[in-house]
Amino acid sequence: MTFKPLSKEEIAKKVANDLRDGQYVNLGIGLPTLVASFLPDDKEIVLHSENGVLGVGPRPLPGEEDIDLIDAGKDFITLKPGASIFHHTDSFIMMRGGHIDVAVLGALQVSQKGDLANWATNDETYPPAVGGAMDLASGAKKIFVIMIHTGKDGTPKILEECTFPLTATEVVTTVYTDLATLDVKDGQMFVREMSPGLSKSELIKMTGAKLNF
Amino acid sequence: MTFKPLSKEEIAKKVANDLRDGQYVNLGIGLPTLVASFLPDDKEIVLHSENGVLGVGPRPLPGEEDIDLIDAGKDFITLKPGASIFHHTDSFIMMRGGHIDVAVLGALQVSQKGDLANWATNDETYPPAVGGAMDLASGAKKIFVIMIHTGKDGTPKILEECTFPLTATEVVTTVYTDLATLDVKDGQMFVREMSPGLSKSELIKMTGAKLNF
Amino acid sequence: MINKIVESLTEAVSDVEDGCTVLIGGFGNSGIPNNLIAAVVAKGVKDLTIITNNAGSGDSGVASLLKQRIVKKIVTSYPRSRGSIWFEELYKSGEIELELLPQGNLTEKIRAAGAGIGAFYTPIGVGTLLGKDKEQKMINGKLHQLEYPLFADVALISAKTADRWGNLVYSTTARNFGPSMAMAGKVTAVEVLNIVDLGQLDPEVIITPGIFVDKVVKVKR
Amino acid sequence: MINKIVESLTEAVSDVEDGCTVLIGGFGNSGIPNNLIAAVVAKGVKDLTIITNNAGSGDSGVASLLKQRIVKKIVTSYPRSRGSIWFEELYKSGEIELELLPQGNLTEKIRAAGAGIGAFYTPIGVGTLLGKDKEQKMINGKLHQLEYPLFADVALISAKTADRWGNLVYSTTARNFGPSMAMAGKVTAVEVLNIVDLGQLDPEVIITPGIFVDKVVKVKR
Repeated sequence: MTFKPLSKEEIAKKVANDLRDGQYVNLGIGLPTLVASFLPDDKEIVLHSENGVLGVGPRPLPGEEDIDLIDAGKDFITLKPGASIFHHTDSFIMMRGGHIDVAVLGALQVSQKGDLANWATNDETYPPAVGGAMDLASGAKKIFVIMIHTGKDGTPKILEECTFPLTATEVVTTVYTDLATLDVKDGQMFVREMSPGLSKSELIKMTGAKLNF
Repeated sequence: MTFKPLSKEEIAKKVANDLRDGQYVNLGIGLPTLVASFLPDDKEIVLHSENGVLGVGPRPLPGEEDIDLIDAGKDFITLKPGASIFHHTDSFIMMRGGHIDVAVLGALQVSQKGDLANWATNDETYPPAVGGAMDLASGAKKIFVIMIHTGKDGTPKILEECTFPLTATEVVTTVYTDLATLDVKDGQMFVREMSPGLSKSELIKMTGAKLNF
Repeated sequence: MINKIVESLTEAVSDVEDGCTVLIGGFGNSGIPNNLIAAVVAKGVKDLTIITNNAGSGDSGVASLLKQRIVKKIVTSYPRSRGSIWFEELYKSGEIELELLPQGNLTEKIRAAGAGIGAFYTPIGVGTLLGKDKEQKMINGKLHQLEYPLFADVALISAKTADRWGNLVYSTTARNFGPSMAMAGKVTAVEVLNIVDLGQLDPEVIITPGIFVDKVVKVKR
Repeated sequence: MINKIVESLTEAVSDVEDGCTVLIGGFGNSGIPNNLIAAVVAKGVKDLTIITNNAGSGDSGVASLLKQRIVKKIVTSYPRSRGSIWFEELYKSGEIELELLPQGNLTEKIRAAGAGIGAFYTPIGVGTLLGKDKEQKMINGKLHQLEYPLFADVALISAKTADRWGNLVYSTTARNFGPSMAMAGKVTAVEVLNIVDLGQLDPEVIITPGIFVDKVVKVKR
């Protein structure tokens, strides 16, 4: 292996660069939140948080938190000039009604036709929890997935068919991983970019889905 | 005929007296608007207007109108202390969700089982218009109808079955007319009160519905 | 940079084309986007379907579209106000199609289009002429009828104040259909009396967040 | 005279009885009606069904109801936050029934109860475990599932400021489920930090009109 996987920050930066000026974007919990740090200064991108905010700003300085003002990850936030506050049902309308341009989501698995599994495994020890995952995945105009390409033991997470419970079917637009950027079009997966030094055969080996180069 | 029919104002006063302290009340267009003038000072009754107001106050003085601030009858209004403004969908939730205690409505016809016809006749020369009539009639907890007991030519308007298109079925609680106050209970009509000097047989003659005394 | 402010009414209504479905805000004379409507008339499109609560009165506002005979269908609840002479004339001559809806169904169907609701059951209209031929379902012992969303190509509304992100506040009851229509239009254009700098509108007081707004044009009352 | 202000938390929760269904506002730690919840615990009711977005963390808030084992069922979207230990314990031991809903379906179903909607079709959940056994309908080429309203005997929420008519304004994102839950509860009780004279709240800035509120109690943060 002579290739170098991207760091999480490098993946996040790649996603941030693919966002366009003026877009309304929801960043899911976990890896996707990293994207906020790399939003280009020359673009005005409005971040939505499903608990009821458009125009999420940076984290507050210690001691300057508003105890009521949090994001969907339950972390303290600030508001940008132009921000607005609304109630939960109105906030979910933005997702469910197709008003959010891009949702950046983490994933446990993605299938080659764009099915997303990101809310539950088949481990039933812990109670299930879904939050806004399905509303975002089904509702946003584009779904960008940001994930590490395989499990820690090398198990492929990009598959022909997901084995974990689905969040939504045929919704993923693009998958950004440490190894590649993959576009889903018409039920097939296309490799847009690979990490420097990575060969096609290596990528295929680490991917359970059929890839088109 | 030795009886004296109530004036419109007297009917309106009777309705006003039957409203209870703290009730949320919608006054329909036409005769019902008269009720506003007779609301007792010792009760706080909150008037709803379906275009988006709770806490409708008296008409503004000439020259003091806010050009945007109107009621459902498109007349200028003022706001009482405690009033609130909301958008149309939220306003109709108050009716449709059963939050309005009483709607006072005019009627073309009422049936003995409480069907209401107040939005259209069978005359098809003019285009039909319904407005919020059905939402109010079906949605409010109680429907008080205020009307003149018969047509100008003596035609009964309180009937076994309405002949005009219905607004809603089995919704009327009480009918207040110039001749009587009639309660609808379990699909039957009961005479609560008659105008002074009016005999049962006279009332029956002017009513198309079966009356219970 | 986000700047939804456009310089002309012509630009604001550029998405209104022949055959379009157009939501038009306002109730009575309150909150009618008169300037945007005038720009549509000036543009000279035809065969519009309009979704709006009233049919206007006299020659102005919604009535001006009817007078121009550029509306093939109106979806409305109360087209018979004092002075709705143009609607009456077109209706009697059979030149306009009317879809009449209970006002609450009208506004809830508009919201549904913006909210991603596929359809909803309501008891309002059941057992009346406005419930004819609608799919029904018994829910909790009460008959309900199925109502579908009212989608539109363009929404034209008016508001009091906007910023360049398209955040809106309204003026008292002129708010009426604005917030729901803004959500439901594929493109939403707003005429406003004031434009303020970003950050001047209190986030908690904004009624329509800019995400629902595409074009803002400043007009005089 | 209308005066929805009650003097004690005990009075505010007097409608919560054995077997009741209770809506509880809040998202994470923002907007949780902690004082009302404590009053429910103190009252000593049992067999509650609670409808609320999270299962709380630690021993306080929603978690305190679980710790007391007075909840037989929870309708929720995200019961697995950091420190949701009491829910985990009850879930594993089979002592609590869980109805899991996508968060948007949860809040829309609460709204539907307040809005008189009999049921609605949504594409959210179709093709997933949370769409199992739901009635389906193809609308515009897309499968939708039918969702029914979530009615409740009592709604417990928190707000920033109220007047004696029960008009409410909230504090930033603590608004969350408050407005929809207030509409859906047969009785709605609200804990607030401030009470102001009637007329002090700007009519255009009131978020929850008093018609949806039954009891207001003043608490300290």
